[in-house]
Amino acid sequence: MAKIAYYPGCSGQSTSVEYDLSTRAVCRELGLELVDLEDWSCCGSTPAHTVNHVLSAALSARNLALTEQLGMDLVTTPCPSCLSNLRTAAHKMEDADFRAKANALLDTPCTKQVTAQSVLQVIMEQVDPELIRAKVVKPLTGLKLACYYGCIMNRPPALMQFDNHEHPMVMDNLMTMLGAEVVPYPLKVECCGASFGVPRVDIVTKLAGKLLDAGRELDVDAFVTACPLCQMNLDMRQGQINSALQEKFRIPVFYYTQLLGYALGIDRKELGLKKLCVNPKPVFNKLKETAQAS
Amino acid sequence: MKILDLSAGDRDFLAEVESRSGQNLKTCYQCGNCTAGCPYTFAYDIPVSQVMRLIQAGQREMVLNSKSLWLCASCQSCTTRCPNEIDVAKVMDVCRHMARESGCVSERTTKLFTDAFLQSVETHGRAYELGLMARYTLKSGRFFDNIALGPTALLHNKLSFKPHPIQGKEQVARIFERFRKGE
Amino acid sequence: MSAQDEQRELRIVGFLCNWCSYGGADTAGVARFIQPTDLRIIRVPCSGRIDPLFIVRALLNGADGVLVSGCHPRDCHYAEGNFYARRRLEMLKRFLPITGIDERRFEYTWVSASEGQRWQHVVTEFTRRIHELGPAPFFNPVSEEEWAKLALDGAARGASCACHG
Amino acid sequence: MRIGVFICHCGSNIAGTVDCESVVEIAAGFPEVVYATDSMYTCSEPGQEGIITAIHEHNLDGVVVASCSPRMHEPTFRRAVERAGLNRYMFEMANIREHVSWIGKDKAHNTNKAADLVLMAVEKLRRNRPLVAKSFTTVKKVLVIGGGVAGIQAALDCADGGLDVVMVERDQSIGGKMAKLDKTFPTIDCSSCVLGPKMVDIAQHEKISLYACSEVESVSGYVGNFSVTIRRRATYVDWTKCTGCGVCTEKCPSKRSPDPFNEFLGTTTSINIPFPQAIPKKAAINPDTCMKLQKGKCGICAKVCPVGCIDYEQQDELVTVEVGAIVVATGYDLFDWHKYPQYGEGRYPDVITSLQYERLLSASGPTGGHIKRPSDGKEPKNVVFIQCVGSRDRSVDRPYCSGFCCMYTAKQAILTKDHIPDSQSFVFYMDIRAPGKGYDEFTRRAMEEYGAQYVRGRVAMIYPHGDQLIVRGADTLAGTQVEVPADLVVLATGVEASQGAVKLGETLRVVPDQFGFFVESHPKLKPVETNTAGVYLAGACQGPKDIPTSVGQGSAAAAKALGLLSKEQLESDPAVSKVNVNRCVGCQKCIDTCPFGAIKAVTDRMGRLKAEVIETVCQGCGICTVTCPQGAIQLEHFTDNQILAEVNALCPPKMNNVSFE
Ligand SMILES: Cc1cc2nc3c(=O)[nH]c(=O)nc-3n(C[C@H](O)[C@H](O)[C@H](O)COP(=O)(O)OP(=O)(O)OC[C@H]3O[C@@H](n4cnc5c(N)ncnc54)[C@H](O)[C@@H]3O)c2cc1C
Ligand SMILES: Cc1cc2nc3c(=O)[nH]c(=O)nc-3n(C[C@H](O)[C@H](O)[C@H](O)COP(=O)(O)OP(=O)(O)OC[C@H]3O[C@@H](n4cnc5c(N)ncnc54)[C@H](O)[C@@H]3O)c2cc1C
Ligand code: SF4
Ligand code: SF4
Ligand code: SF4
Ligand code: SF4
Ligand code: SF4
Ligand code: SF4
Ligand code: SF4
Ligand code: SF4
Repeated sequence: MAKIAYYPGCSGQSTSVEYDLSTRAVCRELGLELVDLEDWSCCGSTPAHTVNHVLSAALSARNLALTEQLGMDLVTTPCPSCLSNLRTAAHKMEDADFRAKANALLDTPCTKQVTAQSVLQVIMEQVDPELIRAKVVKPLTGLKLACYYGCIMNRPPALMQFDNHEHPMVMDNLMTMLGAEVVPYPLKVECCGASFGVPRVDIVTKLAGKLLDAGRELDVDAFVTACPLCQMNLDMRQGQINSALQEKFRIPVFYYTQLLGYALGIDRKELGLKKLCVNPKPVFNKLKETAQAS
Repeated sequence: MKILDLSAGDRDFLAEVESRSGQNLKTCYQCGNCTAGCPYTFAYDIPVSQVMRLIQAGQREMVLNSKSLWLCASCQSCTTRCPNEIDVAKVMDVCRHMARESGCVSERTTKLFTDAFLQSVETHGRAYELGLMARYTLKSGRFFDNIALGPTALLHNKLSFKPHPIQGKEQVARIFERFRKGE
Repeated sequence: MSAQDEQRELRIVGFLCNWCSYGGADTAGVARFIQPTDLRIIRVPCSGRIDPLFIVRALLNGADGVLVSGCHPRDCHYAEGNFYARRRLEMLKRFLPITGIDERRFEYTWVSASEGQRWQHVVTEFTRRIHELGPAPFFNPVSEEEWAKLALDGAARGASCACHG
Repeated sequence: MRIGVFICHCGSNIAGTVDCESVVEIAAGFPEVVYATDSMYTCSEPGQEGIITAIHEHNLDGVVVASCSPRMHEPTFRRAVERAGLNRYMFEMANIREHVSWIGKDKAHNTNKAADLVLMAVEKLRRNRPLVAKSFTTVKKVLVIGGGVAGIQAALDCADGGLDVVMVERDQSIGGKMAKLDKTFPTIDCSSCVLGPKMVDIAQHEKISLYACSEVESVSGYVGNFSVTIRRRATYVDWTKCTGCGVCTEKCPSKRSPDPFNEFLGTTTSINIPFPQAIPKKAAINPDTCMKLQKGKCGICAKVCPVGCIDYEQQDELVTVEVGAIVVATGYDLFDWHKYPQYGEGRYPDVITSLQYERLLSASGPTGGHIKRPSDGKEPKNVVFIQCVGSRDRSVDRPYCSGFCCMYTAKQAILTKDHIPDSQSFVFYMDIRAPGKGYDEFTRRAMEEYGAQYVRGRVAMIYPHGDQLIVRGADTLAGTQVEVPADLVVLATGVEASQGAVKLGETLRVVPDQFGFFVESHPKLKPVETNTAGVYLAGACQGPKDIPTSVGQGSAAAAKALGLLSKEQLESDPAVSKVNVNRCVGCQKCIDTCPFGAIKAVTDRMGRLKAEVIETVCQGCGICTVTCPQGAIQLEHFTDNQILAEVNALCPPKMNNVSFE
């Protein structure tokens, strides 16, 4: 089994436990051994870099240093926001002066060049697609999905260096591989409102509402996401959006790992499906119907 | 509307933003592509392209007092599409740093949230969401904004009642400590 | 008159290609871009015409500095003359220290016919550098003759000398 | 040698900061100087007369003028000394204005420097020798490469002026981009109505031979005597027989061949005549799609052709022609807008290029002149134009302005309203560049009379919504973001160097700039000349140009070619390289390095290999001189001795007690 350092990120312990759970389950099933960074700390998320770039880099670099201590040079995380911070820190620390400044804030300096990648990238690049195809036991046939990537998974392209930055396709391809019908969702990289859910609910309801609307327009059964913040804004806040915009959205919003895990036949409990706020039951009912019909 | 005396523009401001962001802002030719793509334009008081313009014109006060700085989500759409390859999001970030440093806070709630978040990280080593929400709610006085979410989140076991402190939380606290000392 | 003006002039020789840099120096003149007066310019058709031997000769003869300037890399009037020039001059720069000549006394650059401002900058900077280095040290006549021979030999050997590739 | 020195005051231009009298005094003491004087304006008529008189009176055989830059007046003074009976190469100039009086304030330093420069000139002059230009005859024939409107104009002007013309066109028909246009700004007259007759003239002019489906393979020789090899691509049709009747194209069963003439908006048959007014009007087979050539099945065209001119076995053919001058008119291509992923990379069929839109507007286009959008054939109501796509954008390495897209966008907005009166056009622009006669009025009309809504700002993204496209841009004048639901989006894609321009440039020794546009000899004073004598530029191959300017340049290039070849004989510049056969060891290094192929290997009487310079080809760069390990090949007028004499004048070897000479 390929061993890879794993950084779950704070949200993986609260608002997106199901993402963390399903990621671990799926990776195990696909032969990727995730080695948790012992005693990892918060990457600082958006707040840190809006305050200071050295502080932000240091918070991330503590985790890069932990990766280094494991003797590894690649750390993977499910969360695009953590990813963006880890990659930015790693990139900035290519500059010796900057590295010295960031290290000066740390107890244990980060001396090596460590890179970060999303779990999605690792799965897409390190797992043989044939293996995935072969392992599908419950295809997603009959499901109509919109893949929503969020704003920072692939941007800015020079930093992220993965997939097309205006029109990413990897999740689309993965879902198609699992048998689902993927609609050409036009707002794949539009921002969902990010962390403004707390200080400015009005902003999030407007932006996330627009995203849900575009999905409804295309008559999708569900959204697929890869970001805890996106998922939360679309799922947990769907009720809030409905009352703010006088709408009646009821569209389940999955993490791609949940649907992948389902197709691979992983036990539902391990996928944390119960944690979803918009009840995904209609989706699974539909899947059952198509399965029975064929 | 405020009338600008261009000759009184603060050239040092432009120079400072340029050196702190590493961007050459003189290349901005006001095409508006950043504003065109910015999802937050509807909430801004000054659209991002005009922020760039005002920096060029050395309008320190107008820029640092702009609400837009606090509403930028760092979504990178501007940076990704600028025809002059300006890292616009970074410029917004740098202006926000400068605003903070000079005590200009035109979006109090955003700042409070940021502070609460970092406070939480400093205390526990990780973000403790329920705790930070509580702290934010107390400080901002905005009890009702997200109250509706409480039941939804708790019902689905989304928020944990206990923080997840880490062993190395002192190490993290020291990062903040050293940072403040260095400032 | 300032102290700078009164300062003793040093001997700086410039080799400029006719099409670009000589024109650039003209443009600087037309625009009245004031420059130090130490430099004297020798006009050649192309930077590719500049034999490293000329430069070595000037330096051995006691020039305090030599400045070469040609067209920008893709701009050469003769298609690729400056490309040859660049290769030869790069070799020369490496060869100079072996002869005991401070390689900072020699510089090559690219200035186009429209870049008067750039020319002014180049001349001013180079002259400042030479003044910092001071007058070239006097050569021991004996070893100098040897060096002159060596340099000329180098030119003659051609085949093995990369300057003449 | 008896040398005379003339120091010019240039009014106060020089005399203001140089003590001219002192310079005269010092110069009088230089070796072999027998006469030195100063003069108020040396280039003026009395000034020149002064030189001539002095040459006669003092029996001078060499002259130095210390004045302005030789780039300014060297030709003037060379003519003057020639009038006095001297060889024009027995003259040297010292630049004491641009390089001395105008850039230094210290009169003492300046005077000293001026004297040094005069000494250098004297020392060089002492080693000059008279050079005599060789004359040679020329071929009275011109090659025009590229049959767009610029090339057509150049060819017709040359032919009308009495020269034979060979036109080489890469495509199947001449006409270039203009043949694809519907109407043209600023007059909105029909493009094919003005261009068509000129194309016919090309076909019918007795002095013009046209090679379509052809490219220039190689060029050798020099001004007045180029030898050009042309590759004629196989068309599988014998064009000497084809009448252009079109029977074959009607019957060809392979109807899915790409249609470049219609900018790939539709498909066409494998055997095809690109458009009704094509010149030459001949059929050609696309070998990539023809079933006979691909799979050996079909052969219908051969059966139906009434004159039996189909030849499936035809091969490329090489033709060699001798010409005296070459006009390059290879035009431009359009930027590949797929580099902008935010505009859909081709996923949305209703996002098209400006040139595709011209085909939709054109009555002879794939929709018969009805604007139908590609996705569903519906007539669009909201049409959005986006300017500067692939222009003025560093992020895609296209920092320059494409020059004419502002104008054609205004034209297309006007034509849209003409075609669909209840339509609304929106034009996203950054600046409007309309500097020609009647141009600004034209763009104003698009806004004022035709109601096109101009929006100042770029477009960040386009995405589908229902059967429309949402165009999200900025209106920087209103200071906010804007959205337009569009039925059709037309991109004013920028201008790029034509494909293969860099390679053609190598063949012709014409330098392309960093974007592939050919570099003119002087940006203001020699706009259609190149640095290779006898090769001229016309049209958009030199940089973005609209039709009037392209045509103007076509005529200008023709005038240059006519002027060149109107002389019975040409003179070559004698300041070229020369081989000393006694020293030459035949190593051929010079042959390898000469960028102009001006040196050839010859064997002497003893059968030994020697280098020989072809005087008329040599451009006088001196690269060979530096290359030669034997010092055998010397550039006349800039020999090693002459340049070293200048070095020695500046840094006398005696300074170090060593003498080299
Ligand atoms: C959408 C659009 C609308 C326009 N509308 C107008 C308008 O209304 N008014 C106006 O003034 N201008 C207009 N223009 C500009 C106009 O197209 C150009 O000014 C004009 O075509 C330039 O002519 P040209 O002969 O230099 O180049 P081209 O038209 O590009 O002709 C070049 C020719 O050379 C051939 N060629 C290229 N390479 C080779 C080679 N290696 N060997 C042999 N042949 C070669 C090509 O096949 C082509 O036939 C428009 C342009 C566009 C894109
Ligand atoms: C302030 C300014 C700055 C400029 N800078 C630039 C620049 O930097 N670069 C650039 O490319 N262009 C520049 N231009 C434009 C430039 O001046 C013109 O492009 C150029 O001068 C046009 O040349 P011309 O020969 O057509 O006309 P003109 O220069 O006007 O020459 C016309 C000549 O005809 C003579 N004449 C007029 N009527 C008669 C008559 N009836 N009989 C006999 N003789 C007559 C006039 O006396 C004159 O000598 C500038 C213009 C201005 C005003
Ligand atoms: S996109 Fe870039 S050039 Fe355009 S206005 Fe914004 S910062 Fe300026
Ligand atoms: S990074 Fe900020 S300014 Fe730029 S587009 Fe996103 S929200 Fe707007
Ligand atoms: S020769 Fe030159 S320097 Fe002398 S008057 Fe004429 S322009 Fe002036
Ligand atoms: S049928 Fe024959 S003659 Fe007629 S166009 Fe075709 S090839 Fe030419
Ligand atoms: S042989 Fe080829 S070109 Fe001729 S009719 Fe058949 S498919 Fe068409
Ligand atoms: S001509 Fe107009 S549309 Fe074209 S590149 Fe220039 S400014 Fe842009
Ligand atoms: S490089 Fe010199 S020696 Fe060699 S062939 Fe040429 S001229 Fe003769
Ligand atoms: S000087 Fe020499 S290298 Fe230059 S063109 Fe003439 S022969 Fe060729």
